[in-house]
Amino acid sequence: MAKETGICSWKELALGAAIVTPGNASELKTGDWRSMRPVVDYEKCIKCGRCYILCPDMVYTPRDDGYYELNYYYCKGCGICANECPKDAIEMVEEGR
Amino acid sequence: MSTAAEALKDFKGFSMKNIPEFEPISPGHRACQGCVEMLGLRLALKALGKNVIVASATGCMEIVTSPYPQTAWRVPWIHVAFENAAAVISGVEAAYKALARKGKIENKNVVFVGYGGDGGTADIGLQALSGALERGHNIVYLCLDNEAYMNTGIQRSSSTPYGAMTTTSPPGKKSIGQATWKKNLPAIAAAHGIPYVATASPAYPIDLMNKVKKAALVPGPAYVHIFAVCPTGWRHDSNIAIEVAKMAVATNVFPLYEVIDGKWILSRKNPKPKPVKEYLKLQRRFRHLTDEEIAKIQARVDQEWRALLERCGVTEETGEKEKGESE
Amino acid sequence: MVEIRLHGRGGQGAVTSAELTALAAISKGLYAQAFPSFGPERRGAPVMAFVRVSEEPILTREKVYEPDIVVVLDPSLMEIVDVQAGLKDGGWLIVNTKSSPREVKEKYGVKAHVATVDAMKIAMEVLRVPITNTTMLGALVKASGVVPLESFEEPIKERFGPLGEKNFAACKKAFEETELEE
Amino acid sequence: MGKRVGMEVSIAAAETIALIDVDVVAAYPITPQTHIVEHLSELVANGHLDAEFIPVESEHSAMSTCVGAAAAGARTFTSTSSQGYALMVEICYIASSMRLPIVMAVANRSLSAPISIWNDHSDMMLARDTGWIQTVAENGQDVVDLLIHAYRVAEDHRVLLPVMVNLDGFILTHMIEPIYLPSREEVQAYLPPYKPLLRLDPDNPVTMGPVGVPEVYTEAKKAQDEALKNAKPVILEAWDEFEKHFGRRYRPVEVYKADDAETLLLTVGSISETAMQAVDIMRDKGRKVGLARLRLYRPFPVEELVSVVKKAKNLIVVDRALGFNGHVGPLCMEVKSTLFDHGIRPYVMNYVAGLGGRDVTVEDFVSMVDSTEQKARAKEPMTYEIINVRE
Repeated sequence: MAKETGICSWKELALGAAIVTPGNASELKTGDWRSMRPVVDYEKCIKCGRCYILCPDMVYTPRDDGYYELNYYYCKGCGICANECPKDAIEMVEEGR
Repeated sequence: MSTAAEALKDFKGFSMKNIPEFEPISPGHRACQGCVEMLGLRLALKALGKNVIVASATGCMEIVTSPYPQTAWRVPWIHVAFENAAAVISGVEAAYKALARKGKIENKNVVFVGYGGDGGTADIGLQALSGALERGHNIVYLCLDNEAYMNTGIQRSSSTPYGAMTTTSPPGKKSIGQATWKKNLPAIAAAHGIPYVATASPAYPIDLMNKVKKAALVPGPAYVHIFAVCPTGWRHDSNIAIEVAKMAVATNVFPLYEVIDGKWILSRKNPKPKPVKEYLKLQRRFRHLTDEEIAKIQARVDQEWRALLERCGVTEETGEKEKGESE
Repeated sequence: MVEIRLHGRGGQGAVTSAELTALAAISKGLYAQAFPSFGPERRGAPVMAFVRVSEEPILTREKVYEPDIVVVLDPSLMEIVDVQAGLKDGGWLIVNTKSSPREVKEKYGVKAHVATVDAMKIAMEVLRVPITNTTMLGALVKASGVVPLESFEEPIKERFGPLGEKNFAACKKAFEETELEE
Repeated sequence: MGKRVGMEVSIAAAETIALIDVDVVAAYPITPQTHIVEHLSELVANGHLDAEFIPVESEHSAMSTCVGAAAAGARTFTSTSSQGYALMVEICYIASSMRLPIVMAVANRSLSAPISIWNDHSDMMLARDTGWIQTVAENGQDVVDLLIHAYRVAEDHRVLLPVMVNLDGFILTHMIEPIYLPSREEVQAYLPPYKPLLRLDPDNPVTMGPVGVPEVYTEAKKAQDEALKNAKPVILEAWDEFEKHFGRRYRPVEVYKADDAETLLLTVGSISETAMQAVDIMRDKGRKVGLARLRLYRPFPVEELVSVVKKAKNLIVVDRALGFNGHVGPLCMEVKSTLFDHGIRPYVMNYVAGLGGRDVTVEDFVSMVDSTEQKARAKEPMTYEIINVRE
């Protein structure tokens, strides 16, 4: 956790406490925030991409086959994707079940 | 042909088939569940790609993307203070202009983006924004409007709608909540006579991305006002955030339009607007409102919609069928 | 060190006269300062400007309290401003007026030497505008010799561009026409 | 080759900025700094300076715009005074924290109320904790020289901090005097081009100004504090180099007839030259009076001050602003703390002089010395006094 909490010597800081590792927030597992998880039924999916384009957490990424991959590492479980899926192909299920 | 129209004459918009894959903001950011402000920012920056420099006002989008030592930013980003994102990005733009002219750097047609929330734009940052727009810097300014100071705990701003409950506009025996009408910031931006102004909603992502792209293409300042639903502050479940945003458009509470070279253009005609009540009832920030108050809000929304139609030169009768997106 | 105080009205060019005097001195390798009475600039209001000229570097940053020379660009100021304040007894009071030095000396009880010139008449003749700032420089040189007359030529021409020639002519004419107290 | 010219100091400041070839100027007009801004806009308009001149809508935006420009890698300048400085203070703290080598000329002036457009050091004192390097000019030549020096120090990779060059409002800004203006080549020979260490560049994305969580804020401030301390040798080195290039010598504390002085005056800014005259007058009468002038205000020149003051019996610190703490002026407080740390205990009198454009004369300095020596002999308590105040 040392890295995550930013504990380091003042001598190691970049100029003006800038961060010079672009996008390293991607190390953070915001999936821990989730109590409900979206589960995609690829049988129902029509590859419309609304889950991808409407996700505030960049959880979905396009795949070569046109479907969208879901990354639980980041998913906070907001449920927008399930609510907006025109085919009800995404279901929110309780974590731990 | 005037400047913006000239720059946009061959404009090719996005569709779901050609969304750029690059995410300028990485996942792992700390925005709330269902944060539509983050979604709006994500979509706006996706439309612009890697060749941008971003200046952020203090606010939710600053604090959730940059707590040391992690940054969600994959593009160059600077935060200085609350009220000055427009001034900071003015300086960045001017520096690039001077350095490129003097041959000190290559001219790479970087897009310069400043953004702030409604507080950082409509209240404390209005002067810096007005200055930047008036001076004609080639910048894109995004206002991510979640209608209150959400970062500090949901205090009212001048962009908070009438009747809304916030922590500094609490309803009570002598208060209906926010006692003033929402400041019309896009109209204020348009009054500067800048080449491009638009309103956009993440509920219409392609429309939003296209507008931001247009904002970047026009020479000079451009302003895009983005409706940023905030489940935390608006008191509704996060999963309906996009539904709320769509309802804001469907009820004419947040109409979508562009102002190109001073010409007002409605993005979505809405011949059968839904009652404002449908929008209000989704959010607990309005739940204390009486039917009488709701009627008052309805009247105001109708009046503003008519004024907008007039500006756009459209009559209600000729309003065409609602235009769908390719989504 | 010679210390000069100029009196004029805002917009009449007293500050310019001060500046030109300092520039003339500096161009001759001397040390000089010129500065206005600091404050908001208001057209018509009585204003002062100050000059110091010295062969040594000037250290003082005070206002000029005891001038060796006082130059009055506008005769109407004689009635409303104490132009003699602090003026050294052996110094010079140089006034734009139709009156003779003797008349001025008697009317205002001047202890210092007096020089007069009808700068307004010269300005109208040569420049065709009632602005006496460059004209009065000629009188300043005649009475005090603080800088040589020709040292004004370049600063005046630089300041006034195409009108420089005429302004320097007015300056020279005033030099010739200035009456000194006998 | 450079040239000796008669020139208003504000104009000379602007001409110097053109010689330095800055890239971006963002400024707002405020009396008495206005002439600097006007002349810079003129120099840009007529092509003598190839820069973006941004006539911002406020000082707050002036500094914000400079921060943006400097972060993008531009050599940046602004100028302000008084209330304008007060408005930009928020961003001044940020500019130094973000380590941006902005240079600013401040035409020192009082703060409202009552509103006064005239000279004192209230704004300089307001700036004291902002983390900027601060130098002080005593005359027009100093302004030119210190501006050139400022860029050399600010942009040095061992420093990378903003520099504020103080010049007394009106007394210097509106003064015409002889000034040696160097040539562009001479300036270039002394001042290398600015090479930013970090800049906003899409090819190399960096996040500037992130949230300083408690785990890092203290370290960030420590790093900044060390940077300011480490700036001192670079400031001195740059002055040494300046002397080699231009023949004029600057030191953090400059002295005048101070060696054997029993009573030492300590002044800041343009009144120092008037004080020198007072010293001459008193020396002529055989009095052992000397003068120390503070040239470098930030970082505070502790060692230099100690070595100058240690032999004096009486020290007179002349403040040009009030501290509103009820016991001492802001400069004197710092001087006293420095002397305490080094076990030096002269009799210290603190005079607050020249507030809001009140002239400080030769006689004023003489009477400060008279009064201090008298109080010291009578062992009166050390205190502060506003001089020339009407009862």
